[in-house]
Amino acid sequence: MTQALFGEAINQATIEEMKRDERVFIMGEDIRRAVYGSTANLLAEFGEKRVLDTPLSENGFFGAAIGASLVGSRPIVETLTSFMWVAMDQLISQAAKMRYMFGGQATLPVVYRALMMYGGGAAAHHSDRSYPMFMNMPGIKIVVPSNPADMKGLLKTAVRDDDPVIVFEDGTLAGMRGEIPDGEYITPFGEANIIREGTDCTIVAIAGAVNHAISAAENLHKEGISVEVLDPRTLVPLDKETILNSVEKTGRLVVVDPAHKVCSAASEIASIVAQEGFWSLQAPIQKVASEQVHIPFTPSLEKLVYPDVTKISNAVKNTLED
Amino acid sequence: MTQALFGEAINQATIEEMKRDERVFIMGEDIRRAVYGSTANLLAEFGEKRVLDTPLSENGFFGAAIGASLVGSRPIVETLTSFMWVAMDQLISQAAKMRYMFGGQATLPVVYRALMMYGGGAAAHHSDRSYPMFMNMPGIKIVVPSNPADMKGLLKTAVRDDDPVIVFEDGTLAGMRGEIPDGEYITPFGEANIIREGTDCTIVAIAGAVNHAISAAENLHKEGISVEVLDPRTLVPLDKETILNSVEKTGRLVVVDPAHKVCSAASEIASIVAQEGFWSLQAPIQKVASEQVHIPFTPSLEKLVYPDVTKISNAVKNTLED
Amino acid sequence: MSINKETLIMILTRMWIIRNFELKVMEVHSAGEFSGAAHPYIGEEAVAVGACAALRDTDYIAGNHRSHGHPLAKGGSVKKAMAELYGRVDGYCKGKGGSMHLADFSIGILGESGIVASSVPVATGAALSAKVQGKDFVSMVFFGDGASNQGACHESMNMASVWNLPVIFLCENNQFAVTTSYEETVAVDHISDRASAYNMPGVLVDGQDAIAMYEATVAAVERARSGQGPTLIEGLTYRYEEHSLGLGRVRRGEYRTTDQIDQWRKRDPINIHEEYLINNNIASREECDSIASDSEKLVDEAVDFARNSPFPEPDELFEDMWANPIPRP
Amino acid sequence: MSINKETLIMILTRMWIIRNFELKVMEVHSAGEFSGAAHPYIGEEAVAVGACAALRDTDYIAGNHRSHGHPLAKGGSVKKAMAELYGRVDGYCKGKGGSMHLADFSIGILGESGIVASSVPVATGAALSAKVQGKDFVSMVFFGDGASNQGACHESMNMASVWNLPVIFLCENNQFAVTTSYEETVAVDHISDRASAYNMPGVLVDGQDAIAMYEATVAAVERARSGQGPTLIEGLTYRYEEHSLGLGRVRRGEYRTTDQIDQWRKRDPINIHEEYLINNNIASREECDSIASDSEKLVDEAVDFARNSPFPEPDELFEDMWANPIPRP
Ligand SMILES: Cc1ncc(C[n+]2csc(CCOP(=O)(O)OP(=O)(O)O)c2C)c(N)n1
Ligand SMILES: Cc1ncc(C[n+]2csc(CCOP(=O)(O)OP(=O)(O)O)c2C)c(N)n1
Ligand SMILES: [Mg+2]
Ligand SMILES: [Mg+2]
Repeated sequence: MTQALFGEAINQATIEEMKRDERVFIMGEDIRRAVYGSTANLLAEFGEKRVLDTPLSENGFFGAAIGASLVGSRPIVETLTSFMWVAMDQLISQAAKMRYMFGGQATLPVVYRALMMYGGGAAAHHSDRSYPMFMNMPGIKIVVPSNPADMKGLLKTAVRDDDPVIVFEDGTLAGMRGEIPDGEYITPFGEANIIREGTDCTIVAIAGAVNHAISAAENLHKEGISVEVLDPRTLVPLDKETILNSVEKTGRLVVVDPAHKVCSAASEIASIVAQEGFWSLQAPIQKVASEQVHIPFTPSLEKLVYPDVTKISNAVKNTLED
Repeated sequence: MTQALFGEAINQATIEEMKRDERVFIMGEDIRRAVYGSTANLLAEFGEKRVLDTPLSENGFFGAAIGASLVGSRPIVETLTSFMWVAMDQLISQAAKMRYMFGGQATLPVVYRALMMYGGGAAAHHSDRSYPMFMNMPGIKIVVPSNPADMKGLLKTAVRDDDPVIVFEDGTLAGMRGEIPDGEYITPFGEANIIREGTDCTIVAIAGAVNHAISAAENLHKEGISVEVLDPRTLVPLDKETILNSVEKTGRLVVVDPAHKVCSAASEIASIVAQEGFWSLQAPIQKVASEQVHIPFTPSLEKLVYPDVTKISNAVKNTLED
Repeated sequence: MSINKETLIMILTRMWIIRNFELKVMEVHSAGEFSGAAHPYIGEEAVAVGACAALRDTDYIAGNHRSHGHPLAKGGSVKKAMAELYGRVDGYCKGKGGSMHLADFSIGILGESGIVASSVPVATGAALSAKVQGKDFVSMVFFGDGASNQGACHESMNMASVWNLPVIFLCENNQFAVTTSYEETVAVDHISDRASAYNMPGVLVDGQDAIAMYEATVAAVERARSGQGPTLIEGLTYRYEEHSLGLGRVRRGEYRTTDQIDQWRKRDPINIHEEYLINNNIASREECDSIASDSEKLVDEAVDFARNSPFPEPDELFEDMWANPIPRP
Repeated sequence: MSINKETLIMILTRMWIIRNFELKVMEVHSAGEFSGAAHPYIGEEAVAVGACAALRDTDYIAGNHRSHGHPLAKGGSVKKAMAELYGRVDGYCKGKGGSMHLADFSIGILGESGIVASSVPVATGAALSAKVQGKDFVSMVFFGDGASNQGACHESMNMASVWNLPVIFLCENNQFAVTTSYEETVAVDHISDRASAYNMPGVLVDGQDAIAMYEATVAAVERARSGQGPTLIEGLTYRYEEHSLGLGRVRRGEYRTTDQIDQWRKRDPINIHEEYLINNNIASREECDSIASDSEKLVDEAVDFARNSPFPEPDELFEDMWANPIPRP
């Protein structure tokens, strides 16, 4: 076991996978000089051929990664969520759709690492948390790590997976340090993590919201409320069995999602439980997600937007009062 | 009252609004020659200045419409949903976000008319039903007309609205003829249409699925099941009061959505009712939406993807058996 | 440049296959044998056939909505192509793709794309992989005059140039995007003029002359394979038919004259090539005619094949979504 | 070209305002007075100031992430700009936008945009509206060398050219995008060379020389206003500071040399302009110095103003989403 920051976990996974498989290469903006931190030392270790700084042409190089993946490479692309809009056509029309529309001929082992930089005054253009949109479109696996160990294990799985994957890296976790098991550490897709067991209420929390959910659970524990905290870890595939089993046990569900609340991952999970777990429910499902406004720059407003410990605790209490 | 096809309703609304307000102009690909039908006669009536054929540069001209709307014009843009991916940055970063991030200074009276061409062998690249993604991102009003009269009334409202609007035109309704009231006919945003009253189950259906829901309700009526059919007509804003009131009366909800099922409008509506209408519910919410695959070309598979009368009827029966 | 007899004959053969394929498609489509759009390549055969003749099987191509000519030019199976248009299990994509999404990865056909210019970055990426892996294949992408105005072309050409990638940008300038003349939407006289904005050669070629297309492409392929980077080739051509089957509203007279169409028909790529072969004693009239009629037979057989192939069964719906499948949501 | 004294003085004034604004921002940002990114414009002042001096108040501009210089060059309020950076209610956007989203629609500042090249189509659209409405305003958009590789630039320039729109594409080539040299990512020598791909004039200007920027822009504005269409201007310049405040990891030495920075500092746009004024007896050293110190005062007052302005109240969160508000979901 060693301690590592979230970004260090990314860096470790990348280095290990690039060493393991020479078909893996990485491209992005200013990655040689590691502007966002997690590509540190790659250039020195792997050289310019496998560590490519790109022109500011996301649609172009996101698509180039797709093309490269079709013919024997396994590219990793570094970006920010907010820069994905300009590349949306390649992500949707090509990465997501290609395999199916070509009757299974295309295999696309391409990984997009998309940093979500919200929460620190980055304002409307740089604070997107867009995974729900990509959940709506079939064809891309969606990964939302909530701690350094999962970050490492899931990124390694992503690189080895033969399907397109977007890893949404929650920037609010940049300062999070955590244990990472030694040796080869892999986290499978589609297995929710039961972070904390409990009997009164289930919280399903996503990415950066997991830590808030854990804090809320700890606080509530002191008040005698026993909360089970689940982290789905991947949204596509989604481990709905673990969620349904938990709700069967607790009878209550709070879903916490840093994304905008409408058509969010939280909405989806709520709708699944309202259909398939309805008879387990003893109270309304509570959805705690970001307010349906853009991210304001000013800290006095930004902090009101996202799910936080208080909102989560209140939601749990609401569901218990009902 | 006159009879009109769906496309004729679009055409009428466009002509009326362009006559009423000379700030309105329309742009798109091959609209002078009305390749998709609904821009017929505009060139003759309004001339090249107000009826602009564009280069094949959607990000460019979607954005140009935004810029024009900021400085005194009221553009209408014609497109297909599937061509919006290349223009996503302008839609999200500019149309949706601009007003808020500039503290209310920007006013953007721009309308995108996006044809959804699914259901007739258009295959994966031309069959998108992408409104759920735009629901997730605040800032754009989302209109989903289900018949010619609403199409006309809602498009006229859209043109007069000072916010960005996307009108999703359901191509499966191309052959639908319907009554359109004479004279100035306006349909407000945010008012669901109670198409049919009933007491046993509520169906909320979207766009082209509304007709299937009506047929299902008629069939079920013969079997003694009384179904209420609601058409939200706009998804942003969403008239959740009407939905909640209906579920309070019927105790049961089926949501029908031609979009992909995950993080769909159906998921959102289900999650609202599971939270705010929970105590009304007497059975699991049933979601009937498109299967989570791309649209296959072949008719033998394509027809399996979408909600249809049988699936809807079965869902209603399921919810009554529960 | 020398061009051998085998290649010259192959060029004629493939042009005839495409011509007859498209004529047959128009016939069976209007008879309602299958639905969806289909974009005839008639009149433009020399562009794809001449260009693909310069490629190896291990080289890659990607294309667009006007989609039948490219795979057939690269040597794709006529039967599988036709069966795909019919939506049958024996089609290239098991019926899931249809006309606009033909692909045959086994011979380097990375697929046609319905979204205009969308395969340009993809093909550029295949070339990137050649460079990164140190392989010697090249990649070629077909796109139209209309498509040239998409940002994807700009980004890809610039990227290919700064990275010196083995890719050929092949613009099929048939002078119209649906009903809109390229003169109204492209700010320069020739799309190949744009090459200078990317510091690569831009070559304007008579797109009715298969040999000219072949020669220009051979030069570009040599450049690419020897590490000298990308080339932009513009094949100036013309589509004889309407933009697509199934867009009945668009009447011809409204955006181009019968006269113009007739003029272009006089420069028919197959005629031009046959005349060359005959005049240079490479093939006789009879040989040419038998190539034509063989291709007709091939296409007829393909229609039979397609008609007799079954539609996919319902349980095929969820197949082919994932390489590593996941539970259905 | 004749340039009057008033304009020459205004140019100096605005350059000094920007310079001192940015210096102050660096100071208070590193003292933690506000958070978020901020991209200093120091060294590039002549580009925006020279260009904006050629515009009327009724003309429009749009900009990018390097965002303070453009609005101040157009005559924007120093106080409102600073208050916005501080996230206060008296800021341009009531604190909702912050550094990267300054805007003042009342004097034609259509806003800065954090997504690279994203405001290029928007500004093009303002010009389109001028044409459609028959108005005589022009529109100008600032973007960087890095941004020039975005598809949005290609599409907008082509569209502006074929529609003959009154828009000026103003590329601020400061030679780097974050740490990446434009020579590594732009396939041509000069970004202005790309104008030929759009059949518009492309002008390479010394971006350290405000008067040269002014004159080039005056010519472009005249062209635009008289219906002759767009122009691409490239102002070759240099940023003295790091890409942005708050990206501490990026150390200077890694991607450009101290020597290069020093060379460029010797061609300081304010020095160059002051020398011109003094040498041509337009202003004395003392007058220049007092302009500098006045601007410092202005900036200090702006900081006071910002510090004393309140943060938005919680109930402001849901304001400004809609022109015609809708119920909260
Ligand atoms: C991004 C996008 N916009 C619009 C369309 C609709 N569309 C299909 S083909 C076409 C014209 C394309 O013209 P061009 O590139 O010249 O190719 P051609 O059809 O002439 O071969 C259009 C507008 C599309 N498929 N994709
Ligand atoms: C679409 C997009 N990609 C990437 C970024 C991140 N980013 C912000 S500024 C910048 C460099 C821009 O370079 P340039 O256009 O030359 O402007 P400069 O910063 O040099 O003024 C980058 C990569 C972004 N904001 N938007
Ligand atoms: Mg064309
Ligand atoms: Mg720069």
